[in-house]
Amino acid sequence: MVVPLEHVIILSGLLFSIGVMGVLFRRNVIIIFMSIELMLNAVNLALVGFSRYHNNVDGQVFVFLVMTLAAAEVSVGLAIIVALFRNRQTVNINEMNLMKN
Amino acid sequence: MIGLIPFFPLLGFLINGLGGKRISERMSGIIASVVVGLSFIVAITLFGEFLKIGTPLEQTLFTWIAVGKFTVSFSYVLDSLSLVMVLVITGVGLLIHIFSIGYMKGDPGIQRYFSYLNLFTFMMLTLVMSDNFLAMFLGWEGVGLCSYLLIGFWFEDPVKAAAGKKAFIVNRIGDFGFLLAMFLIFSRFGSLKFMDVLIPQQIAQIPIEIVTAITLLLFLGATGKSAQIPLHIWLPDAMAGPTPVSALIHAATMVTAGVYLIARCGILFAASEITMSVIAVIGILTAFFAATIALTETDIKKVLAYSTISQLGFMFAAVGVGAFAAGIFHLMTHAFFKGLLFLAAGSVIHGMSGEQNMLKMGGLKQKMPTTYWTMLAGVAAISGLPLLSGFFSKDEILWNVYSSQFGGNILFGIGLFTAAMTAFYMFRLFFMTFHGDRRWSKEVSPHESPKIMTIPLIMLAVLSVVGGFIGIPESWGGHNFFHQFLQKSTQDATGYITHQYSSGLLLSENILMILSIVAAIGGLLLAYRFYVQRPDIPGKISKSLSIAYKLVSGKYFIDELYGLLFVRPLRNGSELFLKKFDISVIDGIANGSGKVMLVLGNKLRRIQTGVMQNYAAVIFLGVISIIFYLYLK
Amino acid sequence: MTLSLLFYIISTLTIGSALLVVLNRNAVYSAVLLVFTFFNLSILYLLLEAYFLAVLEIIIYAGAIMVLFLFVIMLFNVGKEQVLPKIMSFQRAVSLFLLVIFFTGVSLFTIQGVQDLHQPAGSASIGNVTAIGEALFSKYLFPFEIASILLLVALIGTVYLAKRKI
Amino acid sequence: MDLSLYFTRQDLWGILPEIVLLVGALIILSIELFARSQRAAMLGVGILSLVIAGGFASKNFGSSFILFQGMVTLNDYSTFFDLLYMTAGIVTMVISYNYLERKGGETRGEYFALILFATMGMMLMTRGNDLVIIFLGMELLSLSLYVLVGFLRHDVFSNESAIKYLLLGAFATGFFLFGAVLVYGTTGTTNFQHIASAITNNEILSDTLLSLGIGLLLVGFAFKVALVPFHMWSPDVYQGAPTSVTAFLCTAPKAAGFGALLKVFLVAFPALHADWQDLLWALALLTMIVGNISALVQTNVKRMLAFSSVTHAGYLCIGILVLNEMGVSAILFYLLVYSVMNLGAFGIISLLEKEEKGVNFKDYEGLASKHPWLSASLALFMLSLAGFPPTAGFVAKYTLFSSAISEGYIWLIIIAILNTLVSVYYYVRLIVNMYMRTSEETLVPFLHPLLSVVIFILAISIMFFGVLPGWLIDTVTQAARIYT
Repeated sequence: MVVPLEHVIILSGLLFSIGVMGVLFRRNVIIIFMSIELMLNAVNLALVGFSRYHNNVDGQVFVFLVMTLAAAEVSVGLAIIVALFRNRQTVNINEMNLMKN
Repeated sequence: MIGLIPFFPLLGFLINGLGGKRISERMSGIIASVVVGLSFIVAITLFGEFLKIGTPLEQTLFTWIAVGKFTVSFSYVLDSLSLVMVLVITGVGLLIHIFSIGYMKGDPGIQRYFSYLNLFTFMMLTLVMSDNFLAMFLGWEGVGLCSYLLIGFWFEDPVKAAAGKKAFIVNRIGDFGFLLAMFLIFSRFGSLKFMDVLIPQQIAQIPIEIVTAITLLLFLGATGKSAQIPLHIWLPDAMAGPTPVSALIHAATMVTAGVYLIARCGILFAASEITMSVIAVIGILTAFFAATIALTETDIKKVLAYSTISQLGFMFAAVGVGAFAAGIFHLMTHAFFKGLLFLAAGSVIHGMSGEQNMLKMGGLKQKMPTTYWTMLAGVAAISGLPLLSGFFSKDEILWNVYSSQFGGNILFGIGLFTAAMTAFYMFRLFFMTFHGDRRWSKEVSPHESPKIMTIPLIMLAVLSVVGGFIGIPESWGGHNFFHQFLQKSTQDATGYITHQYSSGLLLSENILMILSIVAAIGGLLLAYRFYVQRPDIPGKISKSLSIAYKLVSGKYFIDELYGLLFVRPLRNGSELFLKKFDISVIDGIANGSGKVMLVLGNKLRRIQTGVMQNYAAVIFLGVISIIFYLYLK
Repeated sequence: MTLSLLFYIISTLTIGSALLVVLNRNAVYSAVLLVFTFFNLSILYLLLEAYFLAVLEIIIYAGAIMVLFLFVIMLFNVGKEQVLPKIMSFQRAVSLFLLVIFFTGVSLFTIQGVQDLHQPAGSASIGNVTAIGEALFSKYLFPFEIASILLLVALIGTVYLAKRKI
Repeated sequence: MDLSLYFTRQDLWGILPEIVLLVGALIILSIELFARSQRAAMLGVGILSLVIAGGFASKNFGSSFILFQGMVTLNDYSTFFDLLYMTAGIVTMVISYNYLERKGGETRGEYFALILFATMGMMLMTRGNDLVIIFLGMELLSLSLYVLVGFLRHDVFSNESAIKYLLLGAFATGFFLFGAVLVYGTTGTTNFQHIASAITNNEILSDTLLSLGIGLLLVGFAFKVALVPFHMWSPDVYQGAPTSVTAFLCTAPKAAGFGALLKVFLVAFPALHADWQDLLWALALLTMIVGNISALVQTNVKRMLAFSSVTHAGYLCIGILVLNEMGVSAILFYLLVYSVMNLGAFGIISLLEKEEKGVNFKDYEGLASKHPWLSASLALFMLSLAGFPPTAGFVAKYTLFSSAISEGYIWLIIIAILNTLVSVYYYVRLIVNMYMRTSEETLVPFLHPLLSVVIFILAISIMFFGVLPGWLIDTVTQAARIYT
């Protein structure tokens, strides 16, 4: 392995945190969604690291499945965003608060 | 066979409940009464059988809950204690059902009314006949629910609906105690069957603190259901329901469930001296304070409501000092005369077209002779006039309070004083209603109630008069049948309590009896003076004579003195204690905690902004908390 | 050694571009920067000897998913986000604080448990197509099939929700 | 490589219910290809496939299998949940029959197909014996639900709740995945048994990372079952989703979440359960209290029921805290009863709903006098939710609480009981509105015979399991015994 495992994990943690930051900071639904993709990629990175460390393929298959999920989620998510945009003409998350207490 | 007793009212409930408007008004009343009557007949038959065999009758219907080793079966048991209760519930219940046919005539929701009434009877029977705490709790909750439904029966009136809600909330506080006690019993005894729990050897193995906790929690449940301080506040408000409901639920049966609970678990309660003392003191205090409130109340049903609280206090005092049989005896006689009083009051209200204020009554004697005479029997009985039912039972309680180790002179003194007050305010009610000027307005034309209402009155009046003879005190050389009958159910409990019947007492039972007769008659005379003689005298006196004479004649003086020394401070004290305490503390806890909840709810509401990002932030906060938790570990 | 140096350089680029994805206001820039991040990640996969995944990363993420994103962005024609009155609102400050805690926590947990873990040995064969293919069609046969159903559901859902007239 | 080793006849028989559901979904989608608006046919195929799948699933009662090399386990535990989901699925389909039309939408094949896919996902969650399967099942479920929640595509509320659910769900999935990765990374495997043996043999990379991993997994599950503070999505989503979907959303997926969470704790981390006691305790406490207090101030019945279901999740969390045979069986019992109650309640609400009316407390005034049977059923569901004897809700609460008491969690139970007392307020409020208020204008239910039968059966079973819970308790105890 080129670098110690903990470096990979910390890198993944950092990337994950940046993804979370995007979710918490951005107002544009599409970008929030991209940030979630960033989080998933961070997870994948950790998986690859662990897989390499344990020298077993399970982790990489897991990554494969996570990618599948990401693709599926993105398509459904964007479809919902499209449906919403048709009705409301906005992608600003702050304006999506019809339902609240 | 035993199962039939609760089955019939359930059947009646189903018929009336599901039939709805398809059943005619008349028919629904008949169905409801017949099913209760059938239960009563079965109960009588079983009573005979029980006397022959002498051992409790049991019937297991099915296994209710079975988890691992823990099983609760749904079974009914009839021992002497539950038999007394069953006879009272079905007997008095039957009369009240019949009375309702007349009273509720023409009400659009009469089918609903009778279905609730039958459901109530079923639940109450389940409560007293079940052989375990869990099924008892079913009945306990069930009667609460029916009570709630019946109080709010005339729901168009928001005040009445609110009264129902109050009753409901307060009862839930009591239920909390019951439930928790049940869980504690289960975790300590491993069973919820009375047979397994109420064994002296078993109880002796449990730490006394736990027993005290269990019994105090059960007592909390009992105070809620039986309207004892501090959970008494719902009962006066509960009078918003139809009067027969007040008679059945809020006088004769449901409110006595607390007394029954304690008597049923007598062995458990007797094991904890603390609990017993608490019960005795709370009981006497409730009796006393409720009586003082009743002194000046002008709403006829409110007087009866406070009187009920007061009499329940007596019952609690009785079971609190270990006189379980005496408590149940008073429960029974009380069911007779309080049921009667409520029905008679109902008859008056019916005749007065819904008027409940006694200031607008008076002089009804000629208009409603049957009601007059039956009510007189009830008033005399509750006041404890000699040889009437209330006399024997109340006297027995006072004697036990005096002689028991949990009682004492002070409690006895308060009790005796309360007995005098009882006679006073009951006769006050009686005189204000039936004697004196006719204070009702022109539009009202008081009339005697129809036969269907007066016949139950007469029967209850007979019971109120003679009902006490089954428990003639032994000091009269009598043979206290009731005591002996209940012995099986209560002897184990009384075994715990060492009565000091013989030694070290100043007064004998007979002397106490004379004292209580004096108290009763004193109260009666006082009431007579104030409310029958006085009204025409004060006017004349004040016109023609000097102040000195007033003092000498004593009329005003006594009145003023009464007002100054007796009523006002007492009333103020009681108001402070009961009503203000109600509003500030109990209502405070009931409503206030509700308000706090609502305020909290509104605070929480603000977090729910509808913006997805805030939610994500909260989720993230949760994640951080978990990380913190892990880090601290 | 050079490889590990490369790893750190690419890591820095990844972090930098990811931060820019999150922080710049223009949605199109974000999307392009995200593609760049995925390229970097793909190189990291290569360095970790996950060859198949490195290719997949480019094909799926950069090739398919990001195109979808860009397409939607173009469709809506959403340009810059409206500028908020305060760049650092209270909520953002708190969020940033929480993020720092989160990252510190994860790092601390990692460092506490794992110290200088290399796994020099081992054949690099786990990362190639054969190994993954075999795993997918043997041990992971069932999950693989479920993944196909997942895509079917996504297909159904997307068509239903996004199509103008159905 | 011999593929037949990895895909045996037994495997095929085991996943037959899933295959049936898949085929059913495809048939429904194809019906639409040939003829539009064949609502009855689609409903029929949907229900039929659920029934057939249920039949195949219930054949497994009493036996247990390990399929796909330990990926999936079939036993009474999983079968219990299978049948629970299928029941929920059938009821949901029935109550959806013409609901969407009333809300200005269209009942289409996708709707029924997605319910079948969601059912499949949930089945995988409790059948799965591997983090990968749990993950895939959860995502299959979530994806279907995202679409179902947003199924009224022209309704802004439906859109909005879909987007909220999707973003927050994906966000939570991120944490769940990160947790799963850390568990995989520290133990080197995703199989539950292997994880458990790695932990007991102390062959893990790092204790701290493992616990972080479990913590993040917990976040994922907590989101799914709506434990405080991961519950924020539920009221908004429940409110905005079509009510028929809400009925589904608040019952079966919650059961699946709890089922999977329980299984993870029981099979993969039994040795570590003790470490999580305090956290679960706090979660249970917080969830009960916050859910309850929030429910008090709601004016929308769907939101009230959303918070009520949060509260119930809090009670269920107590069972996870206990985690012995009694506790687990109590959870299973509770989940079933909870599902029946909520399906009934939401079912009735959905058939009373019309355009804007039917979801506020006020709308229910005077309902009892016009529709006594419907009101009585709704009142029964409310009383059961509040935990009144002799309804099943009482037995469920009772068994759950007594399992906790016997493990010594007395304070938690005191608070739980206080909470149930408070909760009575908002449940009875609906009853009061129906029975004790009058209104000139009452709601008009859209009843069709099938729906009436279903609601009647739900109401009867609430009474039945309250009075004679013995059979069900035996079943759940048997199911709970598998892992405890």
